Amino acid sequence: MGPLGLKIIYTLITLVICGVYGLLLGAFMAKTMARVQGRIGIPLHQPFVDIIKNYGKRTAISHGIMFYLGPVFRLTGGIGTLVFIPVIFGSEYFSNFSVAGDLLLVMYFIFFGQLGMALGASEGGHPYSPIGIARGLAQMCAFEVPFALAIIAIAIQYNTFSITEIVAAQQGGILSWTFFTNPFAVVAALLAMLGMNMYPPFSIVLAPQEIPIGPPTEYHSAYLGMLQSNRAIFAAAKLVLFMNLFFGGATNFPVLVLKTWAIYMCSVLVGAAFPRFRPEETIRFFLRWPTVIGIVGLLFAKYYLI
Amino acid sequence: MMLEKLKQTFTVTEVKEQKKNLTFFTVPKEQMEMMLITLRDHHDYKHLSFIVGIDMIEDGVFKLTYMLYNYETNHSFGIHCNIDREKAEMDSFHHLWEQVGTYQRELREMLGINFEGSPRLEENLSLDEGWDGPPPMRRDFDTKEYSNNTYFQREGRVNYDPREYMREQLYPTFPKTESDKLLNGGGKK
Amino acid sequence: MVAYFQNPLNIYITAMAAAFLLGLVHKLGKMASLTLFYGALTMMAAVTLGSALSLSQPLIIQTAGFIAPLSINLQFGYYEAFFTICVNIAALLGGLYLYDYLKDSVLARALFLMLVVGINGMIMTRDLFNLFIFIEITSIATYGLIGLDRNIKALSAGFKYILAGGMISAFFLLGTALTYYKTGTLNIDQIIAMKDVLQDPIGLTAITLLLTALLIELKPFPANGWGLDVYQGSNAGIAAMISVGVSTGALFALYKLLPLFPAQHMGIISGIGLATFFFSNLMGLKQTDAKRMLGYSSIGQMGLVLLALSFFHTAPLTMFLGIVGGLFLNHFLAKAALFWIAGIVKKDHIKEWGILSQSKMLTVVFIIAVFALIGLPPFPGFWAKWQFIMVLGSGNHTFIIAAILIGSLFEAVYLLRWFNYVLAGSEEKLACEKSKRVPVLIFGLITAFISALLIKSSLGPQSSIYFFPIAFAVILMFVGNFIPTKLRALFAISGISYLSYYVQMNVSGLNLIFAQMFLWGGMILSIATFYKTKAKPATYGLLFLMLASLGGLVLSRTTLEFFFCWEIMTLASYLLVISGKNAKKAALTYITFSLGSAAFLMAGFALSNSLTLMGLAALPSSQATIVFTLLALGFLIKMGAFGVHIWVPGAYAEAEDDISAFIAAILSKAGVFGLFVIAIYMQSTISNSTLAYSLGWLGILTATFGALMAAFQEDIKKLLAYSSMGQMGYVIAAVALMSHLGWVTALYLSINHILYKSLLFLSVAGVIYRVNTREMYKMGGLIKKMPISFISAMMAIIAMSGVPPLTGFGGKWLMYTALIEKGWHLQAALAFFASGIAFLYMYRLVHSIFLGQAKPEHKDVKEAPLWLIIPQVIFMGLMMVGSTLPRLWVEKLSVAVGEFMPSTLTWSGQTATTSLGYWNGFMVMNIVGVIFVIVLIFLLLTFQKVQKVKQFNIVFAGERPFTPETTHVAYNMYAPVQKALGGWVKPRATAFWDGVTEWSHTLSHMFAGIYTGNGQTYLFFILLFFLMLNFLIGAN
Amino acid sequence: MSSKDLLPNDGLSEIDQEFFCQAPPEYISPLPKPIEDFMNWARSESLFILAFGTGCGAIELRPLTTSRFDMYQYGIQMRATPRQSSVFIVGGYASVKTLKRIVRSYEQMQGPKFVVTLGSCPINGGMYWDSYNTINRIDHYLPIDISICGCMPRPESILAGFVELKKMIRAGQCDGANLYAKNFAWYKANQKRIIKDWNMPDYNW
Repeated sequence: MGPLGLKIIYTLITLVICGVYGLLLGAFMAKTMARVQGRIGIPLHQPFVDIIKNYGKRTAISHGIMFYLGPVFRLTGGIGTLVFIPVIFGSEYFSNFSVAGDLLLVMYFIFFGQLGMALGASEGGHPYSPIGIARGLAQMCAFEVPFALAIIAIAIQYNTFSITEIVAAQQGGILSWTFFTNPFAVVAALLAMLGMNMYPPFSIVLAPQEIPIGPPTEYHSAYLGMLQSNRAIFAAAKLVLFMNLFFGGATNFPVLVLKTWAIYMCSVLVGAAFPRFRPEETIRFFLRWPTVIGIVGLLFAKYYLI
Repeated sequence: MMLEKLKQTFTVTEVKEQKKNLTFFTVPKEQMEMMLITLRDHHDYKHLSFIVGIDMIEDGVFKLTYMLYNYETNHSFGIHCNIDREKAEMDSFHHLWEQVGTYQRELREMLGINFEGSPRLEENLSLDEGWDGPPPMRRDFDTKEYSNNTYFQREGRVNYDPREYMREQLYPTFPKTESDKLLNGGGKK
Repeated sequence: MVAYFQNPLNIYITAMAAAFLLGLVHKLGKMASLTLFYGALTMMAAVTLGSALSLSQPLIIQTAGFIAPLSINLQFGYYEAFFTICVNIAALLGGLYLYDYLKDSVLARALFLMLVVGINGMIMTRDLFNLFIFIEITSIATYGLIGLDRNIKALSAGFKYILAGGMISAFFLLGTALTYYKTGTLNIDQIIAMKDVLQDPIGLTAITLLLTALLIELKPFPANGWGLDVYQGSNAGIAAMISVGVSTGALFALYKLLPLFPAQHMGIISGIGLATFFFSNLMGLKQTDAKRMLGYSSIGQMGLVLLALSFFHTAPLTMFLGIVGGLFLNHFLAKAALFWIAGIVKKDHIKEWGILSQSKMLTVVFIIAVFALIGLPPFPGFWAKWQFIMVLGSGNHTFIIAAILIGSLFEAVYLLRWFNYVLAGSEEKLACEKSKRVPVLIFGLITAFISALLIKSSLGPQSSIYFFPIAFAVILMFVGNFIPTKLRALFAISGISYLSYYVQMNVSGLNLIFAQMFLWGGMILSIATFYKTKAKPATYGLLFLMLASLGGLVLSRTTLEFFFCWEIMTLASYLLVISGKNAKKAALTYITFSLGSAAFLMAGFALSNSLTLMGLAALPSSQATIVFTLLALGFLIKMGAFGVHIWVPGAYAEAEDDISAFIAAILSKAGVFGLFVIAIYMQSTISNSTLAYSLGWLGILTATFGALMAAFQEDIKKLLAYSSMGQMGYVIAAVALMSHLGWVTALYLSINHILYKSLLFLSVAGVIYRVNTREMYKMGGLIKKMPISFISAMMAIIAMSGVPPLTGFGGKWLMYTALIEKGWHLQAALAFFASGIAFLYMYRLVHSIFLGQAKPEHKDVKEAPLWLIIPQVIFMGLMMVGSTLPRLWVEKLSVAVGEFMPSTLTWSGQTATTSLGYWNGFMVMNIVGVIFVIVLIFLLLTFQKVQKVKQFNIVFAGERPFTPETTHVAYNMYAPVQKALGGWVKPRATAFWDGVTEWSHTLSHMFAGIYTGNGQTYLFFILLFFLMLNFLIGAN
Repeated sequence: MSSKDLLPNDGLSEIDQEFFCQAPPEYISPLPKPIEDFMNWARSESLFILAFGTGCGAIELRPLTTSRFDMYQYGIQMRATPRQSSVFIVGGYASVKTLKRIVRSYEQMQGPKFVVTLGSCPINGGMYWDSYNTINRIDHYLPIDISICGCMPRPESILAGFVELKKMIRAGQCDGANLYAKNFAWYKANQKRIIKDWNMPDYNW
């Protein structure tokens, strides 16, 4: 049981915590939506039951090897993303495997699962899958712009791509968070996050009323269980990433929960209040104001913060 | 006015002014096409609202009604045309209005009227899972018998004649013969 | 007897005697007469050669014991020898060619002999009046020959020639008279010696008159309408004699009289030559009549020779022969061959020239002639033009350089368009007599021989490196018909492997890396070419030639070597592209842009004034900026940068499928190499300059728009073409960074691009081979039939998109780090956008081809041929190694770049660290692998039963799908993106270049409108030309 | 199952046969008792309804998603694709045309799956009992787990029905998928008797 073994165990713990947390967040999101609509909403354990049920389905079909591997890619992508992010600042073991690469690795590893899932869903042969994926990709390359601008602003500000160092630079009081030092970049990134989380008004990928339900139309049973697990872990990973980059990271789990919950509420509340965009509208949206804000953030970092 | 004019050329019978803006009349089958063309092209009845067919089994005919509408005067003509029930055939007018094809398909499907040359005539609209009985809207088609033979009836169903049932429920003491008399006579003056 | 052959006078005696005897011998019989005629021509050629070989010093001959002008006064020096050899050989072969024409008419034979005598005389005589006589003899013989053709066109042409000839004679006689009046002598040498006497108005008028006469004989713009009609209307054999014979005489006569011309006015001659060259070629653009087009080309080429003459008439012999002689020889050989071929084809409209392709040999000569005229290596024109432009560059004649290069481009366009029609083929049978074919072939062989000599002599001691590959390629091309395809491929591959061994022995550092990219990549890709059961005979020769020229590029030290290899590469790749099925139009665009690129390079090298690449480093900064801009433009065109990318889709898409892989993976790196070369040598000037900054933006824009356009393609190869353009954009930006990390990025991206573009193109080649379409929406569901091709395509897109753990991420990581390190932040953001867009087309590619619904017509499709799979497996293996152990090669790149600037990339274990971040590819690969396996095992354990289903077993709203075509979402897949961003990719660049084409053709038509076909107009122009010349000389 | 027991798939043309899977559904035995019980609990607490409104009863389902009835609190939710759904609701009368789609959608759902019928029409034909085009007893075509009667049943009764269904699932009484697999030939024969133009594979996956 060397340090590597210990690290693996801690990573597993992180995974479990983040998975559970992510599922709870999902339930919380649904509950909030329900309350906005005047309903009681699902019980908080509902996502857990759903996952168990999906894993417990008796039959499944497969359209081919890529279809079979699609959810595997997806979940690998989700877990990998989390594994490459240091979750708790200052903790050797909860920094997971962030030694393997910096922020750029995380940003590109996000695509790993999406790409694999896209290919798998495509092999399903259902026409809605490619339509949904095409929408998703289009939206992705649009929201990547403000997000990339924000990331670059951070890289300028802290002169590093290492997430640990970025968090370290934000220590020492609430005012040293990026949120306060470069609010433009953070706003751009949060707007991008709305697209990333795919809640309304950016839910054009799943869009149950238009292309029920997009890419995962053919996925079911344990495949669906994996996609749901990934959704939880991946959401947690993204939130932790945002927290690390913009909100000073966390030195322990309660702080982590508090901060990520707050970040999550942004997209939940926006999602509860807006109807859905059309695909071309979301592209235009992200390339308009969020991009402008992002550029302002970048220039602010470049000419004011340095 | 216009009707007078039409009467000079066509055998227009059974004229009935239903409402201010709706007039029915009957023309023979062979004059139908000219009638429609004349109304459409010379009298501005550009819109064919619908075609309906009625199985007049007592008279041995199918009564087809072509409803034409004039946008300018807000007036409709319902043109009846009786065709022989035994030899149920009618000219197709899809060349006058393209949408007529659909009505004709429906009439073929439900009443078994043949419209020679109408597009996609043999394709069923609502019976497209296959149908081997007689046209279901003909009045000599017994749907109950068909249903009994085709679908699984659940045992134990009891059927009532609604009129008898209501009478027994509401007026159990009233003599049956009297009530029949009243009810049957009630409709006539 | 030997003495007979050593006296040039015998040319005249033989000709005269033969002409005289012809009438008598004719009575003896036709055979005897013909024997005499051809005997005489042979003797004349032999005498010329003999005299030239025995020449030790210029020979002055006075005949008949009288002094000139009563006798004939001749001079036979080196210059005369060169031109008379040309003329007399052309005369012999031309006579042979005209056998049909001459055999029935003794008069024609006599006239032909007169013509030859006249031209010889024009070259050799040193007496002004003699010259007049010879001009007259030539003219009369020419009218006679043209007029013997009894058709209206020829007669009218002959009449126009008489009109012009009359004017020429009149001018010349007047000039002679005035000169004699001023100087009292008719001997040219004496007149030259007394040229100060001629500096008064009368003298100047005399000179102007003489020059006008000779210039008009050379058909200068605009007084050349009659010449065009003559070229068009007369028999091809005679037109050839006019084009190469009469023009030679006039040219040399002019050369003799040039010293008379006031040196300060030499610019006028240059101007006339340049205008003639430029405008004839411009007007040639719109021509559709083959002989008239050749006429434009002839006139243009003579204009160029005239321009060269005005610069070098006093130059030493080697330079004179190198430039003026080279240009002349080029024109001479090519034009004679082309006119003769025109006579064989007997088709006026170039559209009907497909018939030529039935004779392989003639087509080859045609190609040689056309390429020679365009000035491609290794033909004589290339070397002459290079030297000429270099001299012009050192004199800073920017305007002339530009005009020459643009004019050449026009010429290339119309000649190659013609070439396209030839390649189109035809059903009609080509009738060709031996007597006509032999001269053409001999000229072809002479051209090839001279070209070979020129390679050896022009490239100096290193020439064998360049000579042998070309010879090998040529042999491979010509034996192509006789040995089986596979054997040819083997030869080519072994040739490349030897070459790669040789090149690697001789280069190091960055050049070594590029050599490996070019040659190793080429070698692996060559395996794929085996998949075709029948390749075109020349394919392997050209393929070898292309790779060899890339190898040569890496080896080259001097600018000439570099440019030579560059042009050979262009030539080979053009011929490879054009061998595709519908590639003609695309190939024309490709070669036009490539020649444009070459023109920029030539201009850049010329203005740099440096003979070696190393010399580029020593330029002062203002000059360096211009040189860098020009050279960079040249390379950027070749890389398909934004704005000049419009050749990219056509060339990539229409080339044969395996060739496309070469073009995309290997050839596009030539531009990268070029960019690196100039960036390295001009590092001090360029780094941190606006130029580099703009170049960076250009690169990023190229990446963005390449990706966007790729996303909207239906044609799979066009998609890949635009994708290549986009990827090259990143490389351009990375080179422009001028930092250590930037250059490492550029190299990394280039190598990576070879890996994944090869994979994609080969995979796609297999798919196209099996399904016979390039439209993606017509495919689908091929994963089950072609699993290996799918895996290869999938790995390629994962790598290209930059998703870890494959190699692509390294490229992205390096690129963003480099961009941000340099402070190019907005560029980095745009690059993010571009790489996001790249996902669109990559997904589309894999989905539309391999996933989704399979079509019933592809039911029996099999996996791609083994020969396509093998290189893919090799590349996949390389990619996996490269992904797992990035240090293995990134460190090498880093060291190679480290020669030029300090390294900023440090390593500890497998972790690469920069000033901004860190990356451990080995660890990433392992973590991802472990997680993937665990998740997969978990999934396998969870299922109780999995039923494998087929493609229509999908949820379809309770219905069943009826046709795969309507169920497969592939056509216009990104409609929403098109709606949102479609406005960005309206084909503006295409519209711009279409506009350029449109305008140049309109101009061409407009200018050509001055030639009304009316003799009076032509006379008016001649008069106008004289007045203009007179005014110009007088005005100064 | 040997190949001669397979249904002939003669509703499809030869080309179409290539495109559809020919395997029949199979009986899947339950997991060991404690695990199966736990899974049954999960299944009962997570009912995914296929959002397929067959007939007039579909209109009574919609109120369930609103704030007044809010079925989400009982672990019931709508799904747009049969692949992910576990509950099929036959919402009222089923015409021959609808039945075809019902059958295909039902067979595409992954087991265990449950069928709920609303109203009297699926039970005995209801007011359309003598119609030439409306089937009378849905249970001859699909295995039904629970029928909620009424014309139409109010949302409250539907909720009550669901509660009942959950009890049955927990008790392990709902094994419709296996029933269907076992009696596949009988169900299929009944379906084909009225859907004359079959035009579908015999085994819908």
